[in-house]
Amino acid sequence: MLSTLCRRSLSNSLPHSRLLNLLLLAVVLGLALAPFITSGARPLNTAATICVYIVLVGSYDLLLGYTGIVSFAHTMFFGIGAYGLSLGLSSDNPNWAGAATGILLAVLLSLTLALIIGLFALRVRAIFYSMITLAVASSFAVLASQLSDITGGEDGKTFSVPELISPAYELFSSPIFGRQIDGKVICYYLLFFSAVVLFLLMLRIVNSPFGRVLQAIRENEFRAEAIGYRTVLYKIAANCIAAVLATLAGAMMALWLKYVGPKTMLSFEVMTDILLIVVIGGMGSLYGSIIGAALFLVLQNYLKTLMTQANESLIDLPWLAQALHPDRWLFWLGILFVLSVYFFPTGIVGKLNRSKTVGH
Amino acid sequence: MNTSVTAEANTAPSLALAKPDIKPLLLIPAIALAALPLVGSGSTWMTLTLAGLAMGMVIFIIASGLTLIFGLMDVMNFAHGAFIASGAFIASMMVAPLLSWSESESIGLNIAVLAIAILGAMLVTGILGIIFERVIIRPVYGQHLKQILITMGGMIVAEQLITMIWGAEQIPFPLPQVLRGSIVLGETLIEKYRLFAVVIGTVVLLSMLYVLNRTKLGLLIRAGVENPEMVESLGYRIRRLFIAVFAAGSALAGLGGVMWGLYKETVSTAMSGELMVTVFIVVIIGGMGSVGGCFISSLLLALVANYAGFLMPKLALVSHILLMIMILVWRPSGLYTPGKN
Amino acid sequence: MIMPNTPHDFILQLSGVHTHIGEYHILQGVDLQIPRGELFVLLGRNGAGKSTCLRTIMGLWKASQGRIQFKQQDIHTLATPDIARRGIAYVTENMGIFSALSVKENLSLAAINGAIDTSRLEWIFGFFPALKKFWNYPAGNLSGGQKQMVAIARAIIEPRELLLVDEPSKGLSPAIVHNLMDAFRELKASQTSIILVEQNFNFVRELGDQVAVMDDGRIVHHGQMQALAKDQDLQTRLLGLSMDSHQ
Amino acid sequence: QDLKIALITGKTGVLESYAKETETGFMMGLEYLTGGKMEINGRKLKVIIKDDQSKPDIARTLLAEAYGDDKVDLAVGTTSSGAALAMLPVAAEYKKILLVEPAVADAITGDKWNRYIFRTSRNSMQDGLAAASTIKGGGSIAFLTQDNAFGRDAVKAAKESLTMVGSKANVAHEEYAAPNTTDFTAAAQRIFEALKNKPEPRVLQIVWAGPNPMSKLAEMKPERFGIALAPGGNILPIMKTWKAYAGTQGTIFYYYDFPKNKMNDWLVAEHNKRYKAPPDMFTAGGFSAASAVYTALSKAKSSDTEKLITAMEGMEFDTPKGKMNFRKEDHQALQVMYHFKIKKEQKNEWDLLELVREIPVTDIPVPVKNKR
Amino acid sequence: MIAPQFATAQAVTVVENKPKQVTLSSRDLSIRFGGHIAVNQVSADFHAGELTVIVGPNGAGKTTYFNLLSGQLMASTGQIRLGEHDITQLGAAARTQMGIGRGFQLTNLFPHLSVLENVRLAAQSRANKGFRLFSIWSDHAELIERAEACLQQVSLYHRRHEQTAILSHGDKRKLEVALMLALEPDILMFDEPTAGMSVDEVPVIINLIQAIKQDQQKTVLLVEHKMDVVRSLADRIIVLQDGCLVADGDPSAVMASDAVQQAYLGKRPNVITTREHDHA
Ligand SMILES: Nc1ncnc2c1ncn2[C@@H]1O[C@H](COP(=O)(O)OP(=O)(O)OP(=O)(O)O)[C@@H](O)[C@H]1O
Ligand SMILES: Nc1ncnc2c1ncn2[C@@H]1O[C@H](COP(=O)(O)OP(=O)(O)OP(=O)(O)O)[C@@H](O)[C@H]1O
Ligand SMILES: [Mg+2]
Ligand SMILES: [Mg+2]
Repeated sequence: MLSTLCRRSLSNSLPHSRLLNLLLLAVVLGLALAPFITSGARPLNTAATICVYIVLVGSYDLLLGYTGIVSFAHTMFFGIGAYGLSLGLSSDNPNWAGAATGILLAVLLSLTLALIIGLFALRVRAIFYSMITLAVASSFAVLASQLSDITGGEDGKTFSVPELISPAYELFSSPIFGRQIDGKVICYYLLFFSAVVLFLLMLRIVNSPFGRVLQAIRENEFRAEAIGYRTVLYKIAANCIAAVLATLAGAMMALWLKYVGPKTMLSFEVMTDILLIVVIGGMGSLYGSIIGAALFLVLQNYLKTLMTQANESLIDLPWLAQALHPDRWLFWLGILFVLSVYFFPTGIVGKLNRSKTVGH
Repeated sequence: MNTSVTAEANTAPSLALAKPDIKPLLLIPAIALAALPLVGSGSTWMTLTLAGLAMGMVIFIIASGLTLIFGLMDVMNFAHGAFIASGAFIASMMVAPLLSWSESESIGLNIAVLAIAILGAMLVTGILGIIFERVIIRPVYGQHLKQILITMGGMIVAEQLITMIWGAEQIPFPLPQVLRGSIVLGETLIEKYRLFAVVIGTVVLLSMLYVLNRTKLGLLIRAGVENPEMVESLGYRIRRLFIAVFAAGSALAGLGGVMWGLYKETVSTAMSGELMVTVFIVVIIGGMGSVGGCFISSLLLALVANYAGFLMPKLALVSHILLMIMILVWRPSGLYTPGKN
Repeated sequence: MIMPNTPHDFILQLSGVHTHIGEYHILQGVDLQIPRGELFVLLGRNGAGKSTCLRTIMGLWKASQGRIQFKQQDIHTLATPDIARRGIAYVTENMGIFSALSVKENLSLAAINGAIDTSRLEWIFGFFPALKKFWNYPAGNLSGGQKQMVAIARAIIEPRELLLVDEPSKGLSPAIVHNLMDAFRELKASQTSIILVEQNFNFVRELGDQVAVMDDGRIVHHGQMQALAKDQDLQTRLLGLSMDSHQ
Repeated sequence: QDLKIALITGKTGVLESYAKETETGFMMGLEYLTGGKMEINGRKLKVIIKDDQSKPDIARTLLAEAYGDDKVDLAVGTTSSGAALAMLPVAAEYKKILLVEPAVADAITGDKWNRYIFRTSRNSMQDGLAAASTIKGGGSIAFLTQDNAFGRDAVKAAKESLTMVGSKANVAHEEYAAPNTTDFTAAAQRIFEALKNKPEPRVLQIVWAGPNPMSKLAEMKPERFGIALAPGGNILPIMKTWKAYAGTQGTIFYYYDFPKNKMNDWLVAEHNKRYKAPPDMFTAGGFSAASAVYTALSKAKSSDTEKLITAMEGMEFDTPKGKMNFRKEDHQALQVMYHFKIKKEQKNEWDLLELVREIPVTDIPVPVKNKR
Repeated sequence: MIAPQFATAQAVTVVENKPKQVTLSSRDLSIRFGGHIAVNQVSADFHAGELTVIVGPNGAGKTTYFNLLSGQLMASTGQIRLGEHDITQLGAAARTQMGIGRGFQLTNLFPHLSVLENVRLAAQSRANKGFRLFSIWSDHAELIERAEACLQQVSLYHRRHEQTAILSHGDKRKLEVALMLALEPDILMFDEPTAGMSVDEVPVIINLIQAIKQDQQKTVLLVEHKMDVVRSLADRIIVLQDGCLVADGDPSAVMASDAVQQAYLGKRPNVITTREHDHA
């Protein structure tokens, strides 16, 4: 009974590899219990970011891995969600109604933009589509920094959140399992459960008949059209779905950070991070976004600490020490990335899940 | 709505029957003339136009390597920027001990410095290109998605390596004495450096056109991208050709780096990212890998940026992007499609 | 099987060739001797391994075991371009057209020793007039049959000692098939050896000197064409159908 | 128990080179002040260095981590103004001191300020006032800046400064160019057209974050129209390329050769010895921050936040630029600035500027703008 | 049926005996690629329960004509009707959904999906379930069964779980046919279905087409160069040459016409005919 329910909520698509399942279980349990098995600001922050990125990267994979569309406008939608929420909350008395309105308007804006870009651009060659989205996204970033009265310009802006999830709020007077249940923890669980719901939704979409059509389009768009699928409609639909999900991820991120700004939400670096995660995790498999996001963000947050130690112990070998200098963490990430495109073209999930995966 | 994408592609007029297409070329004088009444003052217009055309040449030099690689091998090399930066760093390193030559009044010494900078940078970036092709690009020929991804990875690594080697500080890269200053004719002014850029740009353009149109090389590489196995079955060592093209493209990036570094008179790691969007836009609106298209679009872009900057600075924020969208609406696959001219 | 030829008359010899593609074991010990100046026919059902065999000779798949000799010299260790330059031309089953290039450019790439020889070109135009008509046309826009013509023309634009031809007649109209047969006759007359994979019985019966039949990655029959053409039982056993029941 | 200080800078990313200078300066400052012992009041001093990659969200997280997980006594940072602004509420949340260095945005000690914020770096207004004090007479001024919040604020501050110092100069033109502009021909032509018939002296003041377009403008020969350039100071590697424009004047907040005091002498000598180059602007900034921290901790004799605030409000401390003091109202360190001229005869590769005048604090009457 | 006015004298005039329901028709259909007119003013009606073979030299415009009918290309001029509807402006997908199915001359499949998934996608399109976003694909067992049945018909069932990319050429051709079957179209257009298929498989496909032909609701169009296949299947033959329709009518009459004999079968009619008769 329970296992059927479980299977169905995972849309019958549990990976075939035992190791992979264990890994996934570990990550999900880790995230579910993060406030209680860790202490301090950084681990919780890492966990929250992982939750957001699972949604963000998953929605991007819908485009990249499943439909074969390379878009650089994903951060734009992410940003719209974040700014939407921040505007909704930027009154003196931030409340949930404001947040909901902000998110709703952001979703509507994203949908409209996705539709327009899709109608205009999805009919051209793939590489052009990428470039056009790149251009649109960078114009949007310019716009955001020009409208500094509402967006805070280059510097971005901080805002406060409803009482329930603000750090000062405490649910119980004493700590539970060694952790004070404050607004931060409540906010974390809000993100965690949103991520779970959105992830299951995406899983269902990619395993639906619709999801299979997207794969067909990725494989051979011309042929998909010839067997009766109006590929433009499907691509636009995929684009819109991905945009909405990215918007929601943006709202989640802003809610957690209580800050919005172009560097955090709109920059090309965020886009690179998304790409890195999709590829390392495994394109065309949503589970890849879980593994990828967890691995990448843990590395991003802790690689430097590791490197500091390595660097100090290698002080006698100046050149190697230089390469292992914590400031060069991006170098190692880049190498990891190249190697993973090289050796795990299907990402970690693809590698572990060699037999029939979602993609095939 | 109903026309399928492929059908549109297929109904494009027959390539064999196309006449030389000069409309894009005419766009340049058209835009310049249209700007004249708006700008008003003749000398200002002249200064803007000359500066724009020359800056277009610089952009062309920087973009030419990318076009070459993209057009012939269908590889979108996101790491091109890193080659540009390395070219500039290498050149600045080579000329650093020759500061007195470049400051000297002797034109001969000045030219020697320039030659050393350019040739040195091109040589080293060419070699780097070969390495890059071997370890990064080779496994992913013909796979667009992976190319985008792996070259982005390559870009990150290369940029970090540059920072590791040269540090994050800006390094001065002074212009040799001959190229300093400007020539003033009445109220019109043109920087000497820009004249130099025009000369180098023309050399690059002509030699690329020659190699691609007068030799089998261009054909072979395009064939090799579509079907490397067939080209090998015909008896060509396509891998070596790919390497050669990649090396040439990277060397051109190195040259672009020198030109850009000389223009800015400083060299920094930021250089690699600075122009990339511009260069991508140039390559896109020029038409995939068409050298002529790339040339025209570089000039257009720089001219439009100058006019927009003068007439309406706000517009200059997005002038590149507007230009791109307008051109793609006019010609959805860019100004020229390769093979067409 | 007793072969009348001495080893020196063989232009190509395969002995115990195995080919693996990834985890699949496709060729499972192929032995073939191709006599010089003859047209050798390779038959077999879909998926028997005929194309794999040609690709292995060309070095496009690497033989995992066994030996391939061209003019008494090992070529299985060489890279494809070197194999080609020893004098082997190849027509692939999917034609391998360079679609962005014109017909002319397709052919001029095939002329690796320099410019196209005009008299030979006229000779080819005689068989495939369409090529002349569409000389400057992008090859990707040609019809299926016309592409097939380009693929064949590319292989014969310069003289080669050995041609590997994978199903050349598919998609060609009957008239052109006849021209193609003439072309092969003339090539044979000029001492060109040919390995032909073909499903068109008419074609192979007229032209074939020797024949081998493949099944499941192995050679299951090897002999004279005439003998096979006469033996209906053997045909049915090897190919599932007799040549005469289906023309 | 150890004293813990977090130093947050943008060590990787676009501002990498600035951040490195800050870190060097800060560490050298502590070294100098503690006499190499790294102890204050007998307590060992521990500096935890963090890299925010110039990203505001990371800066926030790192600051929270520093206060919450590392339990630092106070934090210093950061390079990017955006990141610094995002950090301010975190200090209030944790009720710990944040000493801002070297971010310049006015809002840090303006409307985004809270009582836990102190700043050793100068703010944009101080830059503006210093520049304005050099053009007190009549004439015409044009501004060239970036078309973003930074640029607009800077011009606003500059114009305000002009009125405040009672300059008679007239603002003839404000040119906002796209932040990523590389070709300044169009901007220059607009400025020339706007300025060329205005009363002399004609000054073009350049306010630009990042590599300064000074040399590009100089190549356009503004002297044809009697226009003088007034660049803001910049880091040494950039000013090195200005050699050809000898005589050009501007203002800067630190140049190693200008201040004459013991602390600066040590800094210049040590820095030259260790890094084969003189200290730069942000090195001095880091040094000043270290001095503020040292002075405050010594004076408060405790690392309790409230005691520190009491000690620091109005506190005077030594820096390589001489004495600074934290104004009580907005915790901004008031400091001198320098009016410079590009040298013609340079003795070595780093001999770039000559001092026209040290602009005293009294000439830089920064208004208090926070809502205290 | 209207005989095209430009049909040459040798062209066979149309023999029309029993009135049949016209399902698909083209009127003055042309397409021009630059200066080249690939299909020139072709008018033809196709009927339910009838199998029309289209023959013609290479480059005559057969595939292009198919592309026009099925919407892969848009006509420069002319009109296409499907039953009551003018479909000239519709795209390929819409036409497929209206019941026009076609196979491609040059194999065109989803290379990295399994053989079964290729066919299943076609069945799913037929069932119009592409926009089901929230159900699980494997819950639609009927589509999988349908796909398996189609694979059985072309004897590819045993390879259903393999990746399409690794199929041999002939097997890909079979899959191409299976894809069309899964679409259950009313109008089936085969473009040289047997090219590259091994001799023992050709009868399988011929029997399959024969069976489809029995269904009086189906209209079948077939491009084929193998004369024995043409002879065994054709109810009617259309000849295209240089884009023009030059003959249309009863198979034996059309085949006997000089135009076909010379332009299509070869310039040495005597040689051909003897061989043709030998094995007839
Ligand atoms: N890339 C590949 N990877 C794995 N198996 C392959 C690959 N290419 C072909 N095969 C398999 O190898 C076997 C032989 O294929 P091959 O193409 O040689 O057959 P063939 O005899 O030429 O058939 P056909 O007459 O259909 O062209 C087939 O079973 C095919 O599925
Ligand atoms: N997209 C296209 N662009 C330009 N010309 C084309 C295009 N498609 C087809 N043609 C031309 O139209 C003509 C007809 O081609 P089509 O493919 O219809 O021939 P076909 O009758 O199917 O021949 P075959 O028997 O060889 O398959 C050919 O000359 C071809 O070159
Ligand atoms: Mg085959
Ligand atoms: Mg055809």
